[in-house]
Amino acid sequence: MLDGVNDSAAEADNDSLLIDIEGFEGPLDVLLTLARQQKVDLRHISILQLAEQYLAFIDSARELQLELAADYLVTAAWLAYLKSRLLLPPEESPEGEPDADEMAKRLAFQLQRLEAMRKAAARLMARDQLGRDVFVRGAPDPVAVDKQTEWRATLLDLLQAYARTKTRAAYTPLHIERPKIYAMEDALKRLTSTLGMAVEWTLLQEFLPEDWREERLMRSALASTFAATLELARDGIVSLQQEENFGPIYLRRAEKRPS
Amino acid sequence: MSDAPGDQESLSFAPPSLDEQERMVEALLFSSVEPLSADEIEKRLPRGSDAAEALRLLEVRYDKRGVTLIRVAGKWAFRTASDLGFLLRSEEKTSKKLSRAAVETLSIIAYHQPATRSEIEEVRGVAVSRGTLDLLLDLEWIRLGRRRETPGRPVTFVTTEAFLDHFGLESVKDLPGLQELKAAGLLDAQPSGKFGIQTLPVEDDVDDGEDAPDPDEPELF
Amino acid sequence: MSDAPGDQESLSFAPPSLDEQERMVEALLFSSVEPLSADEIEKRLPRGSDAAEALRLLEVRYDKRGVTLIRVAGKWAFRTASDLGFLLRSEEKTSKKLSRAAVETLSIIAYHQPATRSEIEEVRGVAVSRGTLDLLLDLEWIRLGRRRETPGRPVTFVTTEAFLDHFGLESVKDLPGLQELKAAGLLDAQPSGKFGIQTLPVEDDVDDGEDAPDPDEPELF
Repeated sequence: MLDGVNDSAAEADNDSLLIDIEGFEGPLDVLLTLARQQKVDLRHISILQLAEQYLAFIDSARELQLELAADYLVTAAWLAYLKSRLLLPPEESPEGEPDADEMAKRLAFQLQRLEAMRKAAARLMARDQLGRDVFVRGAPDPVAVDKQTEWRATLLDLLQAYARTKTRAAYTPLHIERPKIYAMEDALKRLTSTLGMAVEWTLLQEFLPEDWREERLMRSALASTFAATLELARDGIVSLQQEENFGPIYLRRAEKRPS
Repeated sequence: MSDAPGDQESLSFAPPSLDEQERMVEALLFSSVEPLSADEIEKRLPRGSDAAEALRLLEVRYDKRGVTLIRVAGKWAFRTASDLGFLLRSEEKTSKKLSRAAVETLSIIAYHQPATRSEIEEVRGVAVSRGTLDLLLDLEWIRLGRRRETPGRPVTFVTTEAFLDHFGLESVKDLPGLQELKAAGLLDAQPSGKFGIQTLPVEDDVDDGEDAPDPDEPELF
Repeated sequence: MSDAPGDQESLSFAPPSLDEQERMVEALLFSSVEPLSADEIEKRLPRGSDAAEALRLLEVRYDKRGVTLIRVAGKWAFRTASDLGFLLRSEEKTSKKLSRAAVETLSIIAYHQPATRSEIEEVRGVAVSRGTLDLLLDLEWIRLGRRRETPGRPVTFVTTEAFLDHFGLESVKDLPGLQELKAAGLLDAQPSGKFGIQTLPVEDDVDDGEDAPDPDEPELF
């Protein structure tokens, strides 16, 4: 069950491996299958031969124009390098590069470890399993009367819940709240209708609507009202007066109406 | 199991010994969800077995034991001896799944602790009902932490030892971060990168922002 | 039940006979689906009882029966004899078969625990597929362990009591072949695989919609 490729496939030639490439779980899996073809204990595996086997495998896969995942190609490049280094006499190995024997040993270790874990997994799954070979009491006794609610939640529930809230937050559309604006049209309308009372000089702020005098809203109302007075002044409907820069602004109804 | 008599083999072999039949009936009744009739039992036994006789032996064997073999409505079942019922009192618990709101609230407290109620609401995007927090407090999975020294001095919530116990965690620092949740396939949709988490209030001391991750923070996102 | 010694009475009376204690333990374990520790059992027995001794008697009594007393995860439970599994199998829905990846991932966690995600990937030579850890967490066979105190503080995984119960193991020390693997150095933590096959981070097929790879994503586990 654990072997994606059964023994007969492993004993067959490289072409049969290609047919099964879908069944492999990555380059290490391919290497382990190839290593088994050497029919020696994994501790005595020839890494040089293994590198050649793998490169041949990749070559024929290319010939068949099979699409190979990137990690298969990365491993091929790495093994080609390893092969060249293994063929080089040790004294000629360039300074500062990892020792080829070390690399080969490391790979052999990885293969042994993977094989060992697969065997261990097979032994684990072959144990008597609860609900398959061994059973619990089907109907635990209904004797008790104490009713106690036990709230159930697993760690997975907890993690999923958190992930869900975070994801939901991430997807919440961003609403930029438009600040409330007092339109100049509204200011014009209001000024025109209340201007009749402004016979005397009147502070501009007096013309602001009641519900716009709150700190947060006043800036907008003031700006619009001021702009509206400029508009009316241009038309000669109001007169404006300000005694100094940034001083209070007064307005009153214009005495002369334009003809 | 490999040497167990299959149906076909048992046709040509003698039935198992009565002793073996008794073992089989014992196992069948133990694991059965419902009481079983002698007929039902016999159908499950290898051919040629005598369920009635095996049941008789089993009844004698369990006579006066802590568990006894009884007949209910013509069927057989193991039941705790009636004089020992008092032992099982506390065993009976009805188990209910925690509501979605409660699990979410709990998870937010776990990740952001200490967390105020309004912070929880900020993350969930909905109001947290009093009952949800009460339930979690009642379960002793959360408790009150220090008050937050911000206007209003809101109470905060933190998780408890019982919480760690229940969820099999060594510490809250071992909770996976958002990226880890995602890598484990627990996060179904992809949050929109870095902007996904900025829904927390800026003054929230837990949300350090991603540019300066604190290595001791439980969150890695 | 009517003549059962209540808690209060038992304070002033001698503990029940060992025979009676054995009956009580029998009743307790029969009625519980979860394994119980000797301590848990003793707490439920009248004062002065000796759960360990009663368990020993019970173990002998059920030796080779159709139902046997076994130890899992350091606790005690009645389970059907494993040689009778063939009779009972239809009783339960057959559990879904685990994928090869899930089985291998579980084993690596079991034998190497605590294990980080990248350690699992290092052994298997491929990325842990989305949902595999999810599935194992869901079965409650693994849980989160302490974070590894190495750069990135990766989350670790360990096996649970439910795992031990499922595979009938008294402790993780009883995993098959553990000693041989240890002796062969195959469970040693080797320096990271800079000389060996590297695991490429595999693009999650679910994340197709993403234009740019998330820089935070790889290798947080």
